[in-house]
Amino acid sequence: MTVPVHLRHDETFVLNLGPQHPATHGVLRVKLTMDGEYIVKAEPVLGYIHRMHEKMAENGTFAQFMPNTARMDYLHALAFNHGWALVVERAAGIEVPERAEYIRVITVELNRIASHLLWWAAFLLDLGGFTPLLYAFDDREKIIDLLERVTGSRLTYCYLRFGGVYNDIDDEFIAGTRDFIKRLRGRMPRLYHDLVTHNIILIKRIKDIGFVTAEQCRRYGATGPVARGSGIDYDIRKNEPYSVYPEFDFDVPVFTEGDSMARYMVRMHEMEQSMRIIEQALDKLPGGPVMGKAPKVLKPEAGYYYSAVETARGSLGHRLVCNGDKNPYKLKLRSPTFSNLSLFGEVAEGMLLADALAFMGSLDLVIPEIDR
Amino acid sequence: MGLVEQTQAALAELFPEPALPAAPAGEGDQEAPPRQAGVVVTDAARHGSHLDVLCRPDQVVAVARVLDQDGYFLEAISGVDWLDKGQFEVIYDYNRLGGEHCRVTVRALVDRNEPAVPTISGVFPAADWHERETFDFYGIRFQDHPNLIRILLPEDADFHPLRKDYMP
Amino acid sequence: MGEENVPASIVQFAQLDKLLNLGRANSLWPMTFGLACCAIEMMCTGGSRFDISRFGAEVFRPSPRQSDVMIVAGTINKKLELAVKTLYDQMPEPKWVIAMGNCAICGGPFKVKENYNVVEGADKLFPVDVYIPGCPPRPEALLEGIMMLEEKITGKRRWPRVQPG
Amino acid sequence: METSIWHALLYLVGIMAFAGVNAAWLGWCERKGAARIQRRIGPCEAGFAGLLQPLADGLKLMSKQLLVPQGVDGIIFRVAPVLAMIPAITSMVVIPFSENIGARAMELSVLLLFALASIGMIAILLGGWASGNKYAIISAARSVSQNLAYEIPMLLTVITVVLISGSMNLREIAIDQQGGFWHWNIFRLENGHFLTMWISFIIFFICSVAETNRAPFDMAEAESELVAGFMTEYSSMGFGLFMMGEYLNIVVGACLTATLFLGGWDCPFGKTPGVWWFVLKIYILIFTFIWIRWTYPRTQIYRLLNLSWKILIPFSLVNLLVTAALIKVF
Repeated sequence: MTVPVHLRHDETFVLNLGPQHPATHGVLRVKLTMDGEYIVKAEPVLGYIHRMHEKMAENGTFAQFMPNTARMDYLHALAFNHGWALVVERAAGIEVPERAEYIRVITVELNRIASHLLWWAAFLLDLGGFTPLLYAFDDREKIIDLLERVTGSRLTYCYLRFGGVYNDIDDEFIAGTRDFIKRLRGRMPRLYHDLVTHNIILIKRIKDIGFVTAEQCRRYGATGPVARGSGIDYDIRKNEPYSVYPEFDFDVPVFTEGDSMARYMVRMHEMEQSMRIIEQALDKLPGGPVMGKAPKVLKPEAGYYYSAVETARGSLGHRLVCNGDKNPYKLKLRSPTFSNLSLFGEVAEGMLLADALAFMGSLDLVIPEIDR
Repeated sequence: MGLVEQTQAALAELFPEPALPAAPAGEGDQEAPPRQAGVVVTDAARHGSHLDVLCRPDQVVAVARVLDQDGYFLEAISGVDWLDKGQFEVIYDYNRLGGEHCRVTVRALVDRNEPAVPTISGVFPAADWHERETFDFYGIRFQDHPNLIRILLPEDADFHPLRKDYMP
Repeated sequence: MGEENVPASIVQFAQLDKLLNLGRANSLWPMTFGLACCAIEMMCTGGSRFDISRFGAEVFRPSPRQSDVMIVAGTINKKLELAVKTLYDQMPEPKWVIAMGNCAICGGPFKVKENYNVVEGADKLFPVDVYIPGCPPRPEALLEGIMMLEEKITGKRRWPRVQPG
Repeated sequence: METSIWHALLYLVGIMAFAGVNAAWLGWCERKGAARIQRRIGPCEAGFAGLLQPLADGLKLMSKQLLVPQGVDGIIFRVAPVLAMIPAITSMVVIPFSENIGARAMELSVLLLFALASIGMIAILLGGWASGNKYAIISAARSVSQNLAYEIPMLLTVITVVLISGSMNLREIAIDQQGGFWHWNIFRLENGHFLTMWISFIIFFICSVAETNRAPFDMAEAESELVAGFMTEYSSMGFGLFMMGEYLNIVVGACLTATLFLGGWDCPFGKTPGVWWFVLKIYILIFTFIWIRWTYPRTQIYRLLNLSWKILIPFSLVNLLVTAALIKVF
């Protein structure tokens, strides 16, 4: 509900929501032209954590770029691994065994829940509530332990290989995942919904704040929970199925209001859907090898390749151009938050500073993914 | 697939002369005779995109407007530096937001010495930042772009990092 | 006896200095300065499982004026270099720097021959007291880093050092 | 109560000790309370169960460099933290701790308390404005509008208490409530006051939370929006004084609520009144402050002001009229 107010455009001052600011969760600078506490013009300035991923892709071989993918969006690193593995497997024509595909889906969905938990914690930290962070981290640590057993690292996973996965999952991982899901399902209604979602202060804080229309999403290219919060039923796992997602039945939560509350509810329901996918994947887990045969040095055929993967923040695209030798000729990473943030300037006009920060929190930004 | 044919038809009238039936798409452009501007259906399972449109730089805005009417959204703009051919290439990726899936890749080749491509940020505001980034990395000037300055590199940087001949 | 080298300050508050150092060691207030992946591990350290507040370091002050330790958690690149230097200068005097993660130590995974934008190491900008290797380092490593900083301030180690292997 | 020099000196030292100990160890209670709410161990390394933690914080804050940044209004910048501290301590003069423990029982002590509270508000305004930092100015403007908006309902509810006990002197108010909790102002059984008094208690408690800038109304020092609010430019002891001022305001708010509504030093069963009952009530109220802070997110500034102007003030006016009518009737 942007307060309808006549903004005096002459007496404004420029406030730097500077590179170092508790609410930007990283180094995003937003140049705000303010009139009192109302924002007249907001212009994000990027590039404070630009780490040359695309230049490194061109100078390293295909396999050497896998660790880089995890350092772009470290909250959903496995989806980035998955996107990179997918585009290279398409280009080089490598087969992935059935079991490896299932393990990929299980670990990616677990990582998605961990990413949504951390978004939920950071979003409520922006709104002033400090305690939910600790409870969300409590659950997230359980997922990190599970994934650490299998992948070896806590945050920046480098678990996928072209043609399969690094190592197999054992029964203890499966048992651990099952009772994690039971535990989170038990806590979700009581702790996450009753204590926080139905809290009147939170509802007042994010309801009717930051309206994003479907047309705006289309013109700015916003995808993921931001688009699904504005009524666009677009989830790459359903619209452009890849890996073994067609074998699971899960539905895509879509809300039509388009305000921060809608985006909040989309992500909360997505956690539930991810748990459904994991359970079905664990039930139908086939046997067999986890690593297909892939040539040591990959020389994919020259041409233009594109793969899109659904990360927690939206559609991650890899535009790969190969010219036949062992390292990629050109790799463009279409990062979802880059487009989601581009509509911040238009939506945040006329909002209060506190509401604009609540809106930015609901966009779920990871800055190194924007700056690449 | 109704949508792919329908989009192909929509784009076809932009290119009066029939597109050269190139050999199965995807293999290197160098061997095949340089393709005429036109629309070619590509195998989506392997290349990810259904339609591959090669067009001259000045047709880029017209293609964008056609796709905008059909309800596509701009997914990404990437630049490619073909050093040996002395050309830059700008790749526009369009995709459907919801509903039936169809991805269109529009490619435009530009001379390397004075690269200039008309901007499509009028049609798709998403292109604003993507074009600034392509300018930042390759130095491709996008004509009458509202605010063509660097986006990721420090403002006073004087080099274009992703050019093949650049080494710090 | 030979001549005695007079310590720099004329009056030496030996005991008072020890007490002040003990006070400073026990209440290191870090500045929220998370840049990239290491920031998430820093938040995990603040969480319930690895609880940094046991050492009195849980007050993450947003403003540089009120913080003692600057934990550089992430990559510093050329566009941010000036901001990081200003933040360091804004901190009041007894201040320390913990370089958390390989990026802050030496540029880490981005120290490649075609590196045009990453500052290779925080110690190129200001003196660093404790280096914590890892990409990202585990929360226990950050706690060990804080204990190492406390040992540097007070000279005594709080818990027995864990012998590797 | 004859006011000999020894009496004054004794109470001066007593109040300073009470204020100092409370300001420091309230920080410890807050961190331990927050830790318990968040299922973790609070500071437990410094001394037994972290009890020396406030000492460590105090020593560190005192020994840090006091930065006065350039382009700052020098005098006001230095005066503001002290000004935030003075009203909190001086308002402890009139608080009746027990039958015979009470520094000075003045006639208009309630009025004095509210005059001092507004000085605290001015201190925050001066601190925010003088530090020349854009965030501090926004936070100072917010805190003034907030404190102003919440002082009016607070005063109106205090008038209902003064109407009942007939005097503005805190000691008389406390004495009037002696003898068991049915005599306390909150459940006043005589002439039907119990109908409205619990409303004024709730309004008074909300206003005291808002007056001390505590969540969910911590607009001034909104950590995630305004960096550190009006305290952004203050380094060591400047920031220390502001923090101690805030904690002492909480203690004064708790003492005021206990005296006005919960019957000062009176024992709930009317038998053994004494200062320990008063201290127990204070710390129960302080724990509620801490409890509220770590459970609720922050509201928006316009909702906060709407709450006061459109809801609390009309309610307290109606409450005042009903109490006056009840007194007239019985």
